[in-house]
Amino acid sequence: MEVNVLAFGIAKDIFGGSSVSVSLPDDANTVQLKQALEEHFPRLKLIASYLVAVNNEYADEDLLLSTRDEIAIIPPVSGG
Amino acid sequence: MEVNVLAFGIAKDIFGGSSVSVSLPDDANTVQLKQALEEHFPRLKLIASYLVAVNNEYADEDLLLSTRDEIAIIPPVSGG
Amino acid sequence: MREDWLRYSCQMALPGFDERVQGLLQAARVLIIGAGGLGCPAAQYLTASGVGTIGIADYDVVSESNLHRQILYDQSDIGLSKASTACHRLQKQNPGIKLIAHQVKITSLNIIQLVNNYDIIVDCTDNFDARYLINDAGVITGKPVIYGAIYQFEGQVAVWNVANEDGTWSPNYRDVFPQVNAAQVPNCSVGGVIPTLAGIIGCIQANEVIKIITGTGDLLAGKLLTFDAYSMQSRVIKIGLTTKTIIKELNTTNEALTITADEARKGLASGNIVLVDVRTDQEHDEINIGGLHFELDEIADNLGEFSEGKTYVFYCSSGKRSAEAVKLMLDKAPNITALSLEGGLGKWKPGVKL
Amino acid sequence: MREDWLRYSCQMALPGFDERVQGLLQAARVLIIGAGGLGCPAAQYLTASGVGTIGIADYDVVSESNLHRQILYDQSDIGLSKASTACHRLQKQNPGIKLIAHQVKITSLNIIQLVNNYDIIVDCTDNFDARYLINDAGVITGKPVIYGAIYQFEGQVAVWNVANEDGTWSPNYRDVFPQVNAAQVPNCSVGGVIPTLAGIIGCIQANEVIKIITGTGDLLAGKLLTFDAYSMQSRVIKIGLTTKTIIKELNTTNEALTITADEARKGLASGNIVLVDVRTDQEHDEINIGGLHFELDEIADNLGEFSEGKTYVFYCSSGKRSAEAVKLMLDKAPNITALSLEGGLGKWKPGVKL
Repeated sequence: MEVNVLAFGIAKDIFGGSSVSVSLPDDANTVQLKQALEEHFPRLKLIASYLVAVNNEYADEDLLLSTRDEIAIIPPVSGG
Repeated sequence: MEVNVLAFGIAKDIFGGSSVSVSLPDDANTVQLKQALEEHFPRLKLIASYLVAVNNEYADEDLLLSTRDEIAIIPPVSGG
Repeated sequence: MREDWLRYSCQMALPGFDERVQGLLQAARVLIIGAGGLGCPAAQYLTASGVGTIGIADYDVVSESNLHRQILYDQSDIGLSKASTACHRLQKQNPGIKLIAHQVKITSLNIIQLVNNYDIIVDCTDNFDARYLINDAGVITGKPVIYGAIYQFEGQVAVWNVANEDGTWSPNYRDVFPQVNAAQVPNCSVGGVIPTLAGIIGCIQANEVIKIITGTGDLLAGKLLTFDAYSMQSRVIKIGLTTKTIIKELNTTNEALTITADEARKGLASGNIVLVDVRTDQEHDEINIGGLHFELDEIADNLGEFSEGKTYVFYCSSGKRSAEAVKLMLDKAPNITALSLEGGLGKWKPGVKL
Repeated sequence: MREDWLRYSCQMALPGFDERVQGLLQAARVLIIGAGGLGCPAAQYLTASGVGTIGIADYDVVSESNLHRQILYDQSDIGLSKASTACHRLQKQNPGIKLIAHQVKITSLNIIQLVNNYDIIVDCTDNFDARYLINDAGVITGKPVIYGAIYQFEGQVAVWNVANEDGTWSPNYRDVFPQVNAAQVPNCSVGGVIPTLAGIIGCIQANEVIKIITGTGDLLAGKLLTFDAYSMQSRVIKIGLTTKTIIKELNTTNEALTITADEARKGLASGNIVLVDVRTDQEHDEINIGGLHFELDEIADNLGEFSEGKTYVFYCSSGKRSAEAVKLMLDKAPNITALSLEGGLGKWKPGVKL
């Protein structure tokens, strides 16, 4: 399946845009999404941690994803 | 049909809460909603104008409503 | 980089914010009307960001009850002009821009001339008469109006009257609220306001000003933002692409006749004047200087209580609600002599009992 | 009403905001850590609203490039302590509260003692080390932390570590971001920030502080607010009800060794020092004081360029990125002598060429 992933903060620079489309096996979970993203965008892994939100909720690692989900990648922000 | 109407600003005081349920004929439009609300809550009519938003869009008078719509009543605000 | 622009280096580091864009800010002329809860933070951030010419229009003076949200004023500024105090203070923050204080009450007679000197108008006022006047002046002169309004925990922001590429104009205030019965919508002195909301909404207004000038981001044109500081939910309502209103001339400003505290006190002493409190029951219980008492929205039902031949001096805490009451009397009972106590109880010296 | 509370009348008119509630604000003790882009507006509104005791912790001094968003400081304040300048200014706004300047850099050695004097901590800092330190200190001492962070057009706000009714605690920073590689996330001096966003996010932090103290509204506990000043979209992400982390002790603060501009200049004259610019290529093109140049995130790939026996002085515009670089060298190449230029180029007197 194809899922659409919204990018926040530095993830916009890493993805090169405010969203990106990712191909995943049907019934993929959050860990598989992260692996696929980090494979395409190695800089994402270098950040060390980022929040995956599915339908405006924190996504646990084993949450199953569907094409209708609104998925957002929210990296940490340091400025003040 | 029953529609749920969210209240903003002074409409919260007028409705006595942050939302109110309204009975309407099936396929009622925005004008009929306003009439039903103003009949229950005469103070609403006294404001003279207020915004009806359906699914986060300005609702024209003849827009047909459904029970799944998110309906909001947004009165004018003067403070600064 | 120009050496005097070192102060802007952290915003010029933004994608697309180069020297040319900072030059657009430097060349821009922005008029802020109302230097209160919204105008203070809006002016503060437009000053900091380097908008080259900022006008601040306000005829009022600083009063103590302003200080919980009008953060440009110190305790020692009470009684001083808001417009000139704000400009004086902001000039120290950024000596590289031009600040102009307009210590006038905007009316249908002066607003066009005032607005003609600026590119963008920021509506930071606190009453419907001013909001319609500013909106209509913006439409007539073809300038965008950045609208902000607050009540209790809720705020609204919109950008009215932006020129579309096809020659049409984006919606304005009258597209959303064609008219308002001001007596039915309480203001902040009645219902209160949380000070941080004034900061949030004023900063959002300044943000839209910077976006218009620099051509950055998605404007709130054709949209209305509502923000709730209680639930932290915000939403953007789409209004439409073009205005459906036709505004060709200003409505003539209808001024409530006023009386100063000194004059009112003399009139009371000679028995010619009846005071009328239009504040809430709770406010009346706390401070009661005598006379009649009807809450603003009860006056229309009690017109029979007023007699010809007497002079009624309506009062509230600041003079705003009493001005509404006098306009209402003018409309519903034109034979009754009705005046509004200028500055409200704030000007009625405390400790002097009747 | 207490006569000295007239200034709060417009917030005490809010539903539920009576004298008792204003008394809660008066009794509250709030520590704001970081008096920069977020700390200035947060402190300004907490002062105005009447929080009785406000501590402001910042070891830094005002520099010119702060002025586009740090709205408490005037041009003439450049070089003065932020904490004491902010307190001095805010005391004039509200003489009825207590303001305490803490002109210290928070470390694992001093933060617990500092935090113990306050009820609520507001995280207005600008680097990850400080954010983790504050978070952990909040968890260890059982105090809520109001977190805010900004970059370019996007901001985040959350309320960490609130006690739930059942004895558990709401999530904290480490539940959302267990660890961060700081070198991979640019800060505002690299990527820029729009000043109005600092105002919006700082005011939202102050708003959450007032809500906690007064028991009003829905807190951002167990939630993360994201706000985009470019699109004006905001969303509230639900994190969960309780923390899953266990934090028992602070990580020891790992300080980068620094060198002053004067010492570095002497060392350069005697040939003992090699300068290393860690700013972006664009910044390097604009101002180049000589030496090597690797952007912060390129250093790890270029460790072979550094030799034992030399002293490398890393520099950037403010000293923040160069401190990250020195920590990275300590970690990856502990045999190389690496120092960070204190205060960055801002302290390197302009006009003095090498």
